[in-house]
Amino acid sequence: MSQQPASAQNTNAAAAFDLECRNINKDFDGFKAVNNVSFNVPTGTFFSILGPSGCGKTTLLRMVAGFQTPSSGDLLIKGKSMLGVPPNKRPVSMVFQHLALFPMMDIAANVGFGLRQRGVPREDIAKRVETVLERVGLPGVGSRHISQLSGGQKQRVAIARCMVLEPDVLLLDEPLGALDLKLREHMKIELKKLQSEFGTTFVYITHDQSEALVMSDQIAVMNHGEFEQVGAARELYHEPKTAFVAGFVGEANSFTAKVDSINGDAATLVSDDGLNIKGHDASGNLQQGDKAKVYVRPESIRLATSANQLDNVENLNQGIIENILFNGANSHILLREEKSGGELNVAIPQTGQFRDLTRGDKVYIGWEAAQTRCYKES
Amino acid sequence: MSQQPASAQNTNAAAAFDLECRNINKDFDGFKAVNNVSFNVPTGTFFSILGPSGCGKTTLLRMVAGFQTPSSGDLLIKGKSMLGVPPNKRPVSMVFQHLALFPMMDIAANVGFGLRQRGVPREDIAKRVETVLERVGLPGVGSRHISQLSGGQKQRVAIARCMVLEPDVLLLDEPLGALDLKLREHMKIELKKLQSEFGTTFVYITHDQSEALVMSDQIAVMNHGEFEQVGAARELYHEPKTAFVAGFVGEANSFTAKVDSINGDAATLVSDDGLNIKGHDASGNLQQGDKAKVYVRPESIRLATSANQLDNVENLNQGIIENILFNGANSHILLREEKSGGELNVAIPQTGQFRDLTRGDKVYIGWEAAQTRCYKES
Amino acid sequence: ETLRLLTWGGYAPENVIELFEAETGHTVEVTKSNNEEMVAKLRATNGGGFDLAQPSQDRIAGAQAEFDIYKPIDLSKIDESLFIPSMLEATKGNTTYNGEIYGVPHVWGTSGLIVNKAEASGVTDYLDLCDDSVAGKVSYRLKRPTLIGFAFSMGLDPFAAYNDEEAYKDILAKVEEKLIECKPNVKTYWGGGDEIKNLLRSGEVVAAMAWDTGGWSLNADNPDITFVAPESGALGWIDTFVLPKRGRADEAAYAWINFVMQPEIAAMITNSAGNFTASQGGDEGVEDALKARYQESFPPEAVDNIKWYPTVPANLETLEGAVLDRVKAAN
Amino acid sequence: MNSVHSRLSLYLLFTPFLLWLALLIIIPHIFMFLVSISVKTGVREYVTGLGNYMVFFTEPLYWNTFARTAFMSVSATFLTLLIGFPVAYYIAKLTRGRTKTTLFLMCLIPFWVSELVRTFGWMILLRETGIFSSFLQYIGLASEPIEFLYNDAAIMVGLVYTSMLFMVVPLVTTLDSLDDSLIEAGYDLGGNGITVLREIIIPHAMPGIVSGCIVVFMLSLGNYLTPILLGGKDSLWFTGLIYDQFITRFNWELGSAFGFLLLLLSSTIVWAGLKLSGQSLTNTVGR
Amino acid sequence: MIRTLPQSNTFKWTYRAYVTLFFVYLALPLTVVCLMAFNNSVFPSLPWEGFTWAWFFGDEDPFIGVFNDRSILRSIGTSMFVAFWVSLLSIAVGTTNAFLFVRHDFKFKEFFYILMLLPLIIPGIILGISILVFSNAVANNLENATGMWFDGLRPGLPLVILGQFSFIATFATLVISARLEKFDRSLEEAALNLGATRLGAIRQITLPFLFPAIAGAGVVAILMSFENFNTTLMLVGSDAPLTINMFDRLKLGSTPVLNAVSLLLIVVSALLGLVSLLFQKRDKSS
Ligand SMILES: Nc1ncnc2c1ncn2[C@@H]1O[C@H](COP(=O)(O)OP(=O)(O)OP(=O)(O)O)[C@@H](O)[C@H]1O
Ligand SMILES: Nc1ncnc2c1ncn2[C@@H]1O[C@H](COP(=O)(O)OP(=O)(O)OP(=O)(O)O)[C@@H](O)[C@H]1O
Ligand SMILES: [Mg+2]
Ligand SMILES: [Mg+2]
Repeated sequence: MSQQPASAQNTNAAAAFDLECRNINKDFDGFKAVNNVSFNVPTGTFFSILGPSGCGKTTLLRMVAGFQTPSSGDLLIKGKSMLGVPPNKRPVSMVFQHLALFPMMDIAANVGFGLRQRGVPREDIAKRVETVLERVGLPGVGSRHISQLSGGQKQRVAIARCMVLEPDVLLLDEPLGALDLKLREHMKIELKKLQSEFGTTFVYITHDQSEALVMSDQIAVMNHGEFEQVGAARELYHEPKTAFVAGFVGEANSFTAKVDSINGDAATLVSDDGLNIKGHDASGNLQQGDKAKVYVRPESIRLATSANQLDNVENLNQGIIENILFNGANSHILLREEKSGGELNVAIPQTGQFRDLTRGDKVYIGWEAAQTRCYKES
Repeated sequence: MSQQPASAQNTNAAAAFDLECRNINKDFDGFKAVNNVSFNVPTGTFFSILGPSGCGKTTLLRMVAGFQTPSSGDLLIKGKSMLGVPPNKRPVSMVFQHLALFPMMDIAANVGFGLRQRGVPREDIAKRVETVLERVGLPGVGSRHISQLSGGQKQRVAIARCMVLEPDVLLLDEPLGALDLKLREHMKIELKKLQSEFGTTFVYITHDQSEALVMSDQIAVMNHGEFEQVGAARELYHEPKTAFVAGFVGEANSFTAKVDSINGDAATLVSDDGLNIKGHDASGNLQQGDKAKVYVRPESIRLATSANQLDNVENLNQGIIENILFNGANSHILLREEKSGGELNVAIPQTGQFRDLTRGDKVYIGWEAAQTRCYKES
Repeated sequence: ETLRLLTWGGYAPENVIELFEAETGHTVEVTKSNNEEMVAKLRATNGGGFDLAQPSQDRIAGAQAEFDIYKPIDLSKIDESLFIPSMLEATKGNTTYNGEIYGVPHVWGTSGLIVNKAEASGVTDYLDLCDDSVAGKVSYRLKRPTLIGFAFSMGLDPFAAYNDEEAYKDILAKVEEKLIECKPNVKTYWGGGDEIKNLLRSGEVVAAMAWDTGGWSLNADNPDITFVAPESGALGWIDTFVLPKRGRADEAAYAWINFVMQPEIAAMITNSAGNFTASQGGDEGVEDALKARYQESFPPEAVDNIKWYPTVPANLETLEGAVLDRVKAAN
Repeated sequence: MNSVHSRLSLYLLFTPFLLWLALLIIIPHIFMFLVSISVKTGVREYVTGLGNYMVFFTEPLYWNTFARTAFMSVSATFLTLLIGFPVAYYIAKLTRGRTKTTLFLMCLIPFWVSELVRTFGWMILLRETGIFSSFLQYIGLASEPIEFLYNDAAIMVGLVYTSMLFMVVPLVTTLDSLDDSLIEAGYDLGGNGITVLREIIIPHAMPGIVSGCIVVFMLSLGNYLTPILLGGKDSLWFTGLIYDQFITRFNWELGSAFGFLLLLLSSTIVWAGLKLSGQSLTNTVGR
Repeated sequence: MIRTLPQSNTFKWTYRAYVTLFFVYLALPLTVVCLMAFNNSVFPSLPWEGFTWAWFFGDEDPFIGVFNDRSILRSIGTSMFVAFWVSLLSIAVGTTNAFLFVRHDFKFKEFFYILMLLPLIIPGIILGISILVFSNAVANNLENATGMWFDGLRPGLPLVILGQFSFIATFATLVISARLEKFDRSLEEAALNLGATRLGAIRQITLPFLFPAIAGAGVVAILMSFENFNTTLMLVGSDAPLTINMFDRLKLGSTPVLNAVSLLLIVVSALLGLVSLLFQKRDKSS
């Protein structure tokens, strides 16, 4: 109760952002877990931080929650610096990776925990708990025990437990990590819906790109403690700014290649296997003779049974089908490119056109230079 | 060593099948965990059993391995009945869900365990262990400890431990279940490759349809202890025989509807929401007035900004985009059908044609009756 | 043979054992204990587990009647000439049950007072322990000798009342009252020899009812402290040799008895245990210092005044136990 | 095949269990009960009856000792919990790695020597001329020797000391199993030290607390040396009475009756404790 | 309240001071006992009379050191003998009990499990006297019936061993079951599947897995046996284990040789404890 009015005042004064991080650093005995990270999260948006295991996501989030102190930098919530504010006084709530529901209490007590701490009267608590449980789609479960809920229901209780406090920012640390596949798919959509319903700012961390892509308004891709790129899902997927983002977000065939010639953005390269590649200089600083990383998405490669079907593409090659990975709408072909002997992963179009290709068939493959993104290798 | 010659003789005599199950049943105190299951696995194939949790997959596999006794039915390996043969005398090996590598032994001792039980001389064991480790791509790791291997490497050691015994059939019980997402994708392909290299018959169980679809020559879909359909991946995906298979294998929009009229295979139905649907009677026994389950795959639904783009489709409707689930090549739209108010999941074509649709847009959607599979509801 | 000896501390010193083993070829295993425990152990083992035990002479006939744990002594195997005749005869008399003799004497000694002369020279009898001048600085055991000692000190004669239960109860009632009255004076009821020696040596206790040997060993350390025979008479006990009913090494047991009663050996034991033995001439080889202390504590008239324990009737200890319990519980 | 095998191995495994349980636990206690209801009427003469129990109920001394032992044991248990809990918490939650192992080890070391030695050490420390008293005089806090020994406080010190391990170890184990994120969640939702302790930590540690309390209580109740050696002239302990009956009074019958009563007492208090805390024997001491 | 939460400095330091005080409390009596082992006085208490090794190596009356004190050495031997058998019996029965309760389902299992736990809530002295009373009755009856002697049923080492075993077996069962509980049964099935026999699988897979717990239980049993007093006191015959011997000595007045023994005990049992801890470590890492 106490911090609500204070932060509300600040909202009017300064902040269009619910959360601002300014040059945050975190050293662990000389190891830089978070390196000079700055970002702003606009009010009411779903902001994801995506990165591989160990890149510093949890550390960053725990600094926001107050469980760790930044080595340097500032951290503002609704325009108010949080440095020195203990975790139980910050207007943020957190959904933990394993949810951290209290097994010694029933569900109503779990959800009401925060309100009790604020000294809200008993009847009010009961009312507000029931309301929030209804909003997450679990009316009437209050008297049940945690162990009587399914994984997805627990998830929603954990969110309800935070949302009942009406936090300015909700932090979520890989909350779907422990769920099984089908449930995960389902909860992705569910979470997104809950967020738009509550209108609360979500900061979500994950190492699963599909989670981030599906749910987020904004995604920050993190690697080795630094933000590589911040943007909307499509931006990251279609216009990755760095080699890391191109490789990490979405599937991609990758080559290492040498720049043969460069003309504005258009680059001609030769891969290590000897494949000629025409590509687009995405890093903007390629020079002749540079080593480069080249990425082509499986769905950017088009299949054809004759060369003339692929007239307008800059890269045209032939390959032999080695393996068909049938997976319904998401089927792929693994083929071996003839000239270089490299393996390529090609998406089979959903149209059903190439349904009867079989192993050993020879096909033409082609992709456009514009969809061939080249990055200078550091 | 001892059983090898015996089973070899039988091979010549009778069996084109490595494993035959004939009317296998398993009761647990009146609960039918496996119900009259029969199937044959041809030599050298990759056979998967796919089904939801609790459907009886593990029970079935454990009967094959000899850890459980069928209540009735027969079970033959290479044409020889296995009833009454204890697990340590059966020519099958099993890869367990959590691999069950022996933590008190190093890798060579793990892989050599079975050979030691057979009394193979020490030097022979060492040789054969090294050979099989090379075949699974892990030469020279023999002296390492289990904990020094990555998840994928452990997987391969578990397979090597079985393969060194040259079993007639290798049983695998969700061996990828414990791995993380990216590694799982990778191991799917790896496992398939290993199988074709060894040429051994694999019987693989999983609840993850994409694993089954990608790897198997034949898939049996299991539900409530029974086999619903056995067939190749494409068959199951494109021509599911039962409502359960249609819903379980691959994504699908489903409706419950009532049959309005029926003409041969062509059915006209009205969904509970009031949507008119033209479909294909997949169960072959629909009659007017029947309740039916109707399935349409997201990628079968075509999008259009004007009605005339969808001329030739039997089902034409309009909807408002509620949510765009961007996931690279595998993006979907959630939309609300105008007339019925039902929610539909539509795949966005990889072509990039509909890339700039946004929430709230109104679109036309259509799908063919042939891709609208209707099943009588029991 | 192995001789399993159940005895008191000091009665089987290492050097004696070594001599014995060298001479006879038997080996000796010593278990140190006290009267009650000896009887309790033998009762629990039904007279087994040990080959020779050394309870006091008053603990033999009664225990034999109740538990049947000893076997009669074959006097022909014992060299009676090694014993002081009067003690031998007295012991024989006291340890006779159903016409059989069960014990021969070994070590004798007394209970009396140990007093720190510098601090509590006024303490000359048990009752003086209850004097205000030594309040909080006295100690005694909560065991039967204390009851007996206080009774004598109060002018009563408990031994005379041994076989008259009513009279004995009467005496006990008076003693109980006195002990309860005296309780505030007591620092603690001591239980072990170590404890009382530490208490006296550190000066935490200045007067105590205890064994004579304790006083003498403290005297060696601090001349102020010594054993005093109380005016009403020290309580005299004789520790004996008895054969447990199911002892297995009788041969070695008799050999041990005859061996340790030799005067030279007896003197070694006296030097070790601090107490004199029933060995004829055994006091000759005793250290002079010890003799001196003995003589200081026991002027001739005090020797005559020693009250020797008669045999304890079977049922008596239950009565005494109840009194002791009540004293302990009183506040 | 499975069932035959498992039947056979069940019998094979059950035999040693049953032998152990019957011959060393159950039947001896039945015999003890039988002895306790035989009343001595004369030399080597006994009749069956409840006389021994009557003695207990009519003699206030026995009663008082019984009650006092129970009360002191319960107090010692609470005291041990009170002192041990913060330490266990410190070890479980505020240290890690080598420090944790070291501290944990240090908790164990005192218990690797016999109780006798520990008690002996306390006597050297507490006596009037002992180390505490000398030290207090040395630093001028006391003008004359102070007796710390021979009172109930000394008994408490000794009992708590003797039992500490059995409280700290189960507490450390259960507290270790408390996920840090639960405490963090408690704070994150606005809790403070006290509420988190009350609502999260203690409920979680309950099995460990109860387990520790049961063991400590049993150890205190069944202790013999500590109360005898450290306690003063008024100190009575029920095990001491049993010991007396067996060793100095040769009265096995009354001793057995006392033993049986002590067993009854311990079972009752343990049972009451379990009921009050809502735990079961199996999930506490049975881990 | 945990490392990751900010704490005020006062709180942090008060807490540390408390914990330090606690460990001082733990260490004090033992330190004192150990120091007195070097006191050049026949009394194990103050005043300090100077340093000596006599209580370890002395051979001159009254300064007889541990290593020249026959009865102490003998009772150490007795204690080791007892501890050996107790731990052997305990881990044997503990292991079978663990298999019984973890692997099998039978009628009244819950009830039997509680019976198995009973020794934990029976005071040691009562275990001692009940076994004493029982064996005494059996021996009396047998002797009356046969006229032979049954010394094994009278107080003595066999009874001491059985008495200690009666409750240490419960501890061993708990320690070993805890580990067996964690055992993944599919490891055994894997062994069967690879051709091992049932017993072969248990011998090659399960027992090696249990080994750390079995060894740990053995060490705990040895320590408990060594230090047990209450039960032993009631059952001991002529061969006294160390604690009983020390108790007898203390009653009769002792020299600092007892402190010296204690010091040795502390060192040895600390080493044993460390060994068992190492086992646990290894078990965690695997
Ligand atoms: N308290 C700490 N002390 C030292 N190093 C730490 C600490 N906490 C984290 N690290 C290190 O900081 C790095 C980042 O850790 P962090 O937990 O933030 O990663 P993450 O991105 O959340 O990974 P994951 O996806 O596996 O959860 C890691 O290399 C980790 O080893
Ligand atoms: N030993 C048993 N006794 C009684 N019921 C059993 C036993 N084993 C399995 N069942 C029941 O049989 C059914 C099938 O179990 P099974 O383990 O074969 O399922 P599954 O398909 O492998 O599931 P999952 O994917 O979760 O592993 C379940 O309902 C289960 O509860
Ligand atoms: Mg993390
Ligand atoms: Mg399964």
